[in-house]
Amino acid sequence: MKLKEAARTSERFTGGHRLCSGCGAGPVTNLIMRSSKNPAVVGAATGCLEVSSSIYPYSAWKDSFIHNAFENAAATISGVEAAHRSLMKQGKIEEDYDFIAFGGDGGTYDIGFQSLSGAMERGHNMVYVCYDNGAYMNTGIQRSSATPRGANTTTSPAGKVIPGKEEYRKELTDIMVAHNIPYVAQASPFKPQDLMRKAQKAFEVDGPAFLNVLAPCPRGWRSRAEKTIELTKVAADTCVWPLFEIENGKWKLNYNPKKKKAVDEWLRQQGRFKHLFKKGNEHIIEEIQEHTDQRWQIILERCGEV
Amino acid sequence: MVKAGDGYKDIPKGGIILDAGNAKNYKTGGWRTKRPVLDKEKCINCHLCWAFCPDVSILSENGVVSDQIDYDHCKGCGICANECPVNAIEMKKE
Amino acid sequence: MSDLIEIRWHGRGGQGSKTASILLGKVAAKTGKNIQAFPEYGPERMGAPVLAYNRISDKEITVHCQVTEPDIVAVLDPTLLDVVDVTEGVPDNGIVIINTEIAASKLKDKIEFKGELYTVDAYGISTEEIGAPFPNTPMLGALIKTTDLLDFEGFVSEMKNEFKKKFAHKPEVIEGNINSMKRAYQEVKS
Amino acid sequence: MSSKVALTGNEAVAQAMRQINPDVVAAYPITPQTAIVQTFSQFVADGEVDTEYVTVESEHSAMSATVGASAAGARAMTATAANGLALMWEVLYIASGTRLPIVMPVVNRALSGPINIHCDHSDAMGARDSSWIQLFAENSQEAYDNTIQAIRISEHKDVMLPTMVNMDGFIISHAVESLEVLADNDVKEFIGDYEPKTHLLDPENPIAVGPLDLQDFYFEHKKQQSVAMRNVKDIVLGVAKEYKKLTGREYGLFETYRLDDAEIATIALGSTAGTAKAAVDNLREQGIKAGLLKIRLFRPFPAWEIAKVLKDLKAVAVLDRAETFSTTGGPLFADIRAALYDAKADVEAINYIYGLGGRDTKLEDIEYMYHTLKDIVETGEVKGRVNYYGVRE
Repeated sequence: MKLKEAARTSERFTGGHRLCSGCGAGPVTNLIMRSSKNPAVVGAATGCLEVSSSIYPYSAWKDSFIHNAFENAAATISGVEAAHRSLMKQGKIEEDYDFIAFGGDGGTYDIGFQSLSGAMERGHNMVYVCYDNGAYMNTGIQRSSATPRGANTTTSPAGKVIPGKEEYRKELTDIMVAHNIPYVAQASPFKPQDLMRKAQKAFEVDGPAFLNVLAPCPRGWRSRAEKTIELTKVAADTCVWPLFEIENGKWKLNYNPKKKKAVDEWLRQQGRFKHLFKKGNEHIIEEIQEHTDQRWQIILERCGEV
Repeated sequence: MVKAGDGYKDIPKGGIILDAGNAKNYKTGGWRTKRPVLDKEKCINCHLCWAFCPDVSILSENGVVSDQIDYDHCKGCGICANECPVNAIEMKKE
Repeated sequence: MSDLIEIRWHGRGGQGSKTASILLGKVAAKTGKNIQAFPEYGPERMGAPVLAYNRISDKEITVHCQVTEPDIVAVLDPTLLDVVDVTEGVPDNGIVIINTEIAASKLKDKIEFKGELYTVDAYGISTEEIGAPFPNTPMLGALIKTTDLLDFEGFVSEMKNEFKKKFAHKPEVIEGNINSMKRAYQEVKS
Repeated sequence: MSSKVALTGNEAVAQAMRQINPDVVAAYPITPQTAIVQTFSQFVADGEVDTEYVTVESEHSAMSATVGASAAGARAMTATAANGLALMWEVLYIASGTRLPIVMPVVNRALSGPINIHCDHSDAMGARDSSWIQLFAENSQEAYDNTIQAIRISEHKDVMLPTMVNMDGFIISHAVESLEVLADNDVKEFIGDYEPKTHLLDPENPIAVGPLDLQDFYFEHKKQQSVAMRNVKDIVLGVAKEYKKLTGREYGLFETYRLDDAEIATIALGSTAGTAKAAVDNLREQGIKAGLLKIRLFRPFPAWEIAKVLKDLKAVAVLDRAETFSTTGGPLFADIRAALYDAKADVEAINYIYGLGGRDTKLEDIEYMYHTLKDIVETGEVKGRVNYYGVRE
């Protein structure tokens, strides 16, 4: 679908939410919600998006919305979806619905991981969207298991002896693929049509779907607000955040940079990696490059691109 | 609509919000220090600004990007200007 | 006997002492009695000595503590006699029924019990009737005979109903269980 | 038409759930509650209910999914015990704060450290301030009856709060007892249809549930909850009255047993109250004016009504099957003493912490407590205010 056609879809997530200026979660949410063709019930894990979009007595959601707690967005939407199935079966309601849960990386990779895994295994007809900004941004930039190696966060600070986060991020998308659910995709807002197509696909499949979407946080990344979308393109061009999808177990690459860029370019534009460019830390950037190359190679192989 | 200062007997129970989407009534335009201004002459109607706007403030009517930006909600992040492939949007000081 | 009858079942994990207490309770309830049937729960697994209890009364039963002075004791496995004190707390006018081939008269000294002692070869009966040594249903037959708790004909017909539910997927064992009960009813001796 | 059956407490509650026919059950197994959800899942498998049964991966998710289902307009239930209830703790507050009329049987069991699977009330007591209504049952009959009545209580428009239906682990949950169960249709008619005013699945009226509620409105929402809790007593009595018409069985906020002319009494929750009744009978035969107060509605606590029936006694012993570790006694003791203070009642009150981790409490144990009360009345001397009964030195 061309964007000007996409713009004819109805607005489901309104302005007047209180996400930071330049927050990547804004366009991600807006585009995904516009991809739903049914009325929806949206669930959200505690986090930036939830806090900013539903400050009493205001809701930025034109659909029904439920926030329960931090770690249980998937379980909560499981319950809503089960209620819908039961009430439909009994003829008490008639309307088809889409069921969506949004969680940040903290609410998805970490504290909400068990609830997410359970919901996916049980096969609820729901779409789980992780807007991955790589740390606990809502509480003030603490490291999560999605935080990339080297990042300076308030709980993995760059200090005199430890140069920021020492571990590589968890590959949650792969773990979700291992749940053998019908659709899993990794997406990014710099490709809005790809993101919307993936969201539509996720809504259409019968059963659970999982979308992992990169959502820059200018505050946590120490990047400029206007660079939010540009950075997600750099992430794809450096292969730090590749775009791919897995439909019924079959891997497919969605973006192959014409000229693969060095991770340097990704790291340099974000204050959270600033310390890596200090003398003596060169090896960390080299190792990140090596790790990124290996990961990219694996994805290419899985997608049948080599 | 719940109003500031309402008592416990006046508001819906349990914190339920009955007016879905009423955040539209909450103005975040005051957060802005620079405002995007769209030059219709230059605009190629690619809709990238529309897609990327975090505040749903670039409006499209009948498939055409409007130069009437929703300044009630635009926070002035500058993504639209940064991403415009033909530099049709300029960030101007408030 | 007093109005409230308390029973203690001794068995080994897996032998069906809990089932015996529940079946007895359910059938007694059908006759209008107030009942309780409950096992003693612990971490025990297959083979370990276990206990189960019944209370049966014409009046409402409100007590919810364990049974410590049972009027009747049923022992589902003869080897338990060497391991546990099966007569503990049983009053002198109490009844003890043991699954064993040995005659009651020969056991009386061994377990030092002044009340009524009965034995029945529940393993032998069930092996012949069901094809395996399940002592619990024959012991129920023996218990009804020796205690006069319930009318036997009514008991058998209610047991048939319970078995129909319990063995809905294995109806072939119902007949054998009923026969075991009837034989034990005949063969239990003092 | 009701019928007399012999069931375990868990089976009785599972039968009540079958008759309630909830739209959604989301539950997780835990001893000694497991038999409820496994019996119920067989009803689902056999098509005897319309329920969607969500086999969640934890109790936290059980309560979370139940909250989601209830907010979606479904009649939603779950069941748990002990550590499972503790794991739900966070979401308990969300369920009540969101005003969702969830009904949850809780099979009372000791909380861990060290692990113990047997009965005490430490699980339920940990949730006593969560704005859940808490009913306690003496036996299977009451557990069954309370489960059905809880639906009506929770869903009442002046209440809209969740209810825990408590019964003692193993002692009631695993014991077969005689009880009367209602005909399916009578239960269906008694509980009626659940018709929430607002829910997530109304396409004409979408809503937002569980927003960020800050300094300007959170307090008002808590006041609403407090008002609803105050309404509970009347609703409990009203529902009980209707239930009596249907069953002949009488329920109140509590039950008094031979209390009218009593001089001394024990106050208890759950199955121990049954054993205490037998103790009272024995003592009365000895000419001792003993009585019993059995609490059915523990939360909200009917303090005024309780003080009214206790105020003319000479001494009472409060039996707590849970510790607060406050060093001032168990949870029930604190509530009873506060009630007596407000009523300016001149009644000596002592506390027995008993039966923790399933320690058996016999008839003679309770009789001992009455004798201690008798001594207090005779000598005017209280030797121990808070006592651990039956613990080895």
